[in-house]
Amino acid sequence: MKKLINSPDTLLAESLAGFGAVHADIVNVNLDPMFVTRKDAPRAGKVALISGGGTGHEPMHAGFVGMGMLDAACPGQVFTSPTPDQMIAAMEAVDGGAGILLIVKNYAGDVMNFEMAAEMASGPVETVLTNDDEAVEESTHSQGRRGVAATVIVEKIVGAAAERGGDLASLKALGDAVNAASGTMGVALTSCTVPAAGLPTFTLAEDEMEMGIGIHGEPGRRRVAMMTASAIAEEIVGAIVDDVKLASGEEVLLLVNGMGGTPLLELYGLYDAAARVAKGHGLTITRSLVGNYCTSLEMAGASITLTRLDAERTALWDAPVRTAAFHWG
Amino acid sequence: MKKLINSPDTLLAESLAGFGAVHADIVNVNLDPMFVTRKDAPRAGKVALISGGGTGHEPMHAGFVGMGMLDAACPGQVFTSPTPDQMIAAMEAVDGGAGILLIVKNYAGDVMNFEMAAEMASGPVETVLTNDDEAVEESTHSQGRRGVAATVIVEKIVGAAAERGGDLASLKALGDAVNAASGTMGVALTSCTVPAAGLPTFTLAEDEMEMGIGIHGEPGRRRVAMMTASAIAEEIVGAIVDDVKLASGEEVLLLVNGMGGTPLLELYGLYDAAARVAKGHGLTITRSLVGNYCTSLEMAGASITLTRLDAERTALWDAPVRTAAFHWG
Amino acid sequence: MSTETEAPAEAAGDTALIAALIAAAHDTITTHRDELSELDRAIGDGDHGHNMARGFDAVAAAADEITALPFGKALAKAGTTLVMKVGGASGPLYGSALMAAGKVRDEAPTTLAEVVELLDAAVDAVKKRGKSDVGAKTMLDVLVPVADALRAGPAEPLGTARESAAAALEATRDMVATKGRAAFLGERSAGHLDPGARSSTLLIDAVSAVLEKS
Amino acid sequence: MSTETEAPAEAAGDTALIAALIAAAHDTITTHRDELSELDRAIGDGDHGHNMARGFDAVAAAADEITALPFGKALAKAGTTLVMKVGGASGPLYGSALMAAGKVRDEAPTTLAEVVELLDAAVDAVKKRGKSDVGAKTMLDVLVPVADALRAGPAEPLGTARESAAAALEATRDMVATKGRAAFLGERSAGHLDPGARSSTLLIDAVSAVLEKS
Ligand SMILES: Nc1ncnc2c1ncn2[C@@H]1O[C@H](COP(=O)(O)OP(=O)(O)O)[C@@H](O)[C@H]1O
Ligand SMILES: Nc1ncnc2c1ncn2[C@@H]1O[C@H](COP(=O)(O)OP(=O)(O)O)[C@@H](O)[C@H]1O
Ligand SMILES: [Mg+2]
Ligand SMILES: [Mg+2]
Ligand SMILES: [Mg+2]
Ligand SMILES: [Mg+2]
Repeated sequence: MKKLINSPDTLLAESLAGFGAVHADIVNVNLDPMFVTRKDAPRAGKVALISGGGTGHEPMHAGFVGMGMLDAACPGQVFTSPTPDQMIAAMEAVDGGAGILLIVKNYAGDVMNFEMAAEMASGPVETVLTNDDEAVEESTHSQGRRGVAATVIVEKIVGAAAERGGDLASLKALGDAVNAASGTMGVALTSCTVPAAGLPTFTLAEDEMEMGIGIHGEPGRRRVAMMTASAIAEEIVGAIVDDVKLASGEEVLLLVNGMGGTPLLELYGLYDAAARVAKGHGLTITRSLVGNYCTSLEMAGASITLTRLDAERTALWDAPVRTAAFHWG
Repeated sequence: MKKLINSPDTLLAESLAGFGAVHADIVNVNLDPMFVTRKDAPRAGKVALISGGGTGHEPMHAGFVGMGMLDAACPGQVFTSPTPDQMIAAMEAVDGGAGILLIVKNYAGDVMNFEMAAEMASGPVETVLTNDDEAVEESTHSQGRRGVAATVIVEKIVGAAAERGGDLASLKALGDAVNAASGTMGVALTSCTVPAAGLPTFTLAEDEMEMGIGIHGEPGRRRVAMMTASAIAEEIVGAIVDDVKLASGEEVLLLVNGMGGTPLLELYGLYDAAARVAKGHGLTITRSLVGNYCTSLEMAGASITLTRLDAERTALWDAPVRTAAFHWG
Repeated sequence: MSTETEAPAEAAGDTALIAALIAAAHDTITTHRDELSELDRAIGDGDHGHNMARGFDAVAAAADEITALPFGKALAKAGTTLVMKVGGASGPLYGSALMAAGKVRDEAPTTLAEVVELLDAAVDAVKKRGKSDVGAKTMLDVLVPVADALRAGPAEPLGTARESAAAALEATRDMVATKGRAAFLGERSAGHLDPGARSSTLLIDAVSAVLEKS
Repeated sequence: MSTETEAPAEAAGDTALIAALIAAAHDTITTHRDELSELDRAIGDGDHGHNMARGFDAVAAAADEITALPFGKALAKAGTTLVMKVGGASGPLYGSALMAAGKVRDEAPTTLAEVVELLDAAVDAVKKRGKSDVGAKTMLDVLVPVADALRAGPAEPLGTARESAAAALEATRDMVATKGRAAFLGERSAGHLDPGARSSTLLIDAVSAVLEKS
């Protein structure tokens, strides 16, 4: 394992300290327990949005803390859910008296840890579970689908609605709706290496890729021979269109998200391919995003997300945001 | 070679088309010859800033085209200088009648191609050559130092000055001064693979890194055993402080730039280490930037840049910018 | 420990017992840390050993505080410590298990029936927290069979606990996971031991060894 | 071609000559594309063969237009085409060389002295454009020795060109580069042939072969 680090044990605290120093105009960083809050928290009368999850998906979630998006983020160890003490401390730091909305990716660890924190909280708490990963079969008796890159879109849209003064119930409903209107699937060309483990999570041959990869290196639908960008786009966009039931004529947001080790050059090329396929399905791409937003350490690969838009969601997507990773409007 | 592409031959055009579609609010993309201009070009009475260079350093340079930074960028083939026809077409598209400033990284190919274009141009043209790479010995009879990540800083600061109405001579002087006030050095943990070549440019053993790497995979100062983030920061910051003659008490911009394949998690950790070392030299870090800005395809590694700031440069750094990669103010 | 009713352990006795249990659990998790993560790498995300070690390091670090408590409160406190330190799925699961077991009574169990009572409370908490049950290829596939084996009142409860745990662990190999990260693999999760089942087996062995000596 | 003065080639003759030169140059660059990039991978950025091939593909594609021109204008047009298509360092260098040689006179050279004149003009242009000279481990370390060898008026100019080019190429192996990307390697550039020197050798061989047949 080669990484630009001092040691796996100190990496998180050092990285978070660096993040706090670079973005001191936007966030406050607390190191024990670890959580990141927007500079001007708490905002009286505003529902506080809190997300979190294992580290290794940067800029998600700390990079999305700030005006118009999250009030706080709780980073866990690499690929490991944060713990309730972090969440409780974050809740106390950002609670504006209007309730707390947790945005949680659907992994057993994250779900249970946030659940315990919510049980311990004093005020009203609601949770939006994201589960946009098309690679996993949805089924009632199982864990269900994973939350992946659409989490970013949920956080942006719900964050904008919270900034506008939406109440807890409506924000929860909006988050659930955006999640349901989204689908994602990813491919990996290489594995990532968890620093504490020191070894690649899996191995792929020089001509293989994993179709339907998870953002922690969980295996996907199947291992296949390398495909072209166009063939990948065709399979993924097709799967999402089917599952989310996107009909010809609908407006969508198209996100091509890098897993961390794939250069922008390729991501924009994959976007070009995905846009072509989406248009072939009759979709109108009215909003786009390309870059590394929901990553898997240094994994080479990418995911494609489609979210059904309407006028409200589009306006919320466009609404001003000031975070380390998103800055517009 | 595994890449998310259709073919090395179509990659550039597809990627640029994707870039143009995603950022249609900011840029126009021309595919034959290839160049990118800001949406509202030409700006009458404004000096036009044009940069360019081989593809593979994304978001540099096309990601820096827009209000407050570049008027145009000319992407060459991967790691290959663009050609004069692209530059001439770009000049014609953005010429506002106040002259053209070329910002060129010091590589033989880039220098000569931009030189030929400048010779063919009708109006006044000046050139700022960036050569911030501390890894290369400076010497009059040789090629001289490479232009690397400080190019981004030069483009931002000179771009802001151009937006404010600076004239050609003063912009050229400013660019030269910022370049001279900057030093950079990088490390590579893995090689990159040029798509057309299909093979890694070099190989490093599981415990080796290259200290002083160039942004095309050119070898650096020496090949060494893996170092910790702190030891890397110590060597690089020390080399820059010596060469740029940064004195205790001076204000600097600290840029930790990823080479493409290193996650933000590590880059922020390296920033923390570099900031510590810089402070140890008595420097005051008044501006910071961390991320992938001047990359080398999917290479794992990073560079550290220090630029001496003064009130004017700081104000120009903070000035509004609206490009695909930079958006603030 | 015998299968017969004994006098309740005294406070001092509890302290020693709790200290021994903490030390034994901490020791086995630390020793098998890499093995647990290795198992998790095959069907999960490779961190189970590190998660558990982080949690039991914290429990061991708080041993002075925990051993000063009555047995039930000590269990609960150890559970809270795990919850606050482990992260991942195993933290809330083992944490909720201990917290629930700690609520059953303040005194240490003195009969096999009381031990089973604690185990049942722990199992129920895991099921509730994990929204799962046996057959999903999780720690429940060790904890439930062990509780059941002890419920039958075997002559050699410690040996029975160890043997049923070992057999139950081995049985997770052929299961297809439907809960936790391994569920994302579907059929491909078969052929590997479940890491949480393995850590449960280790903890049962460690507890058995302590009780054998006490 | 002989070393003696001949009647100037007619327009039709020029067309055939130019066409043959284009075909031969295009052919050798295409054939050796990967070898050139391989050499460049060792001490540069691995694209020299691809750069040159892109350029000569364009020259070949424009052959109809180029062959219709007088010899000098044809050289210049081929040079412009290289400049506009190659990119990298070799584009402006080879391009400027051909553009300068094309300016010497409109007619094809008919004596060895006239050939040397063209070569000198080309060499001067490379030196000026590259701000370099012999000894920097570049194409100049082939072009200059070849021009010098021909200037001496050898009995077998084509053989001499080929032999001096081959020897000069080999001599670049031990040189330490001070220009171009290879300069960034310093001492480590020694031990490898210069890719631009190799492409110059290939082009000289190709031109010699055409002239041999004409
Ligand atoms: N829903 C659940 N119910 C019961 N046990 C579970 C559940 N989800 C996961 N587990 C157990 O947790 C173990 C994984 O723990 P760990 O690796 O520490 O957490 P994570 O999966 O979050 O990385 C699994 O091997 C399994 O035994
Ligand atoms: N300043 C220079 N003067 C003369 N020749 C040069 C100079 N710089 C580079 N070259 C030649 O160009 C060759 C490299 O060309 P190429 O690989 O196509 O361009 P790049 O270096 O831009 O990738 C070198 O091998 C060398 O022969
Ligand atoms: Mg985990
Ligand atoms: Mg090149
Ligand atoms: Mg795990
Ligand atoms: Mg080259």
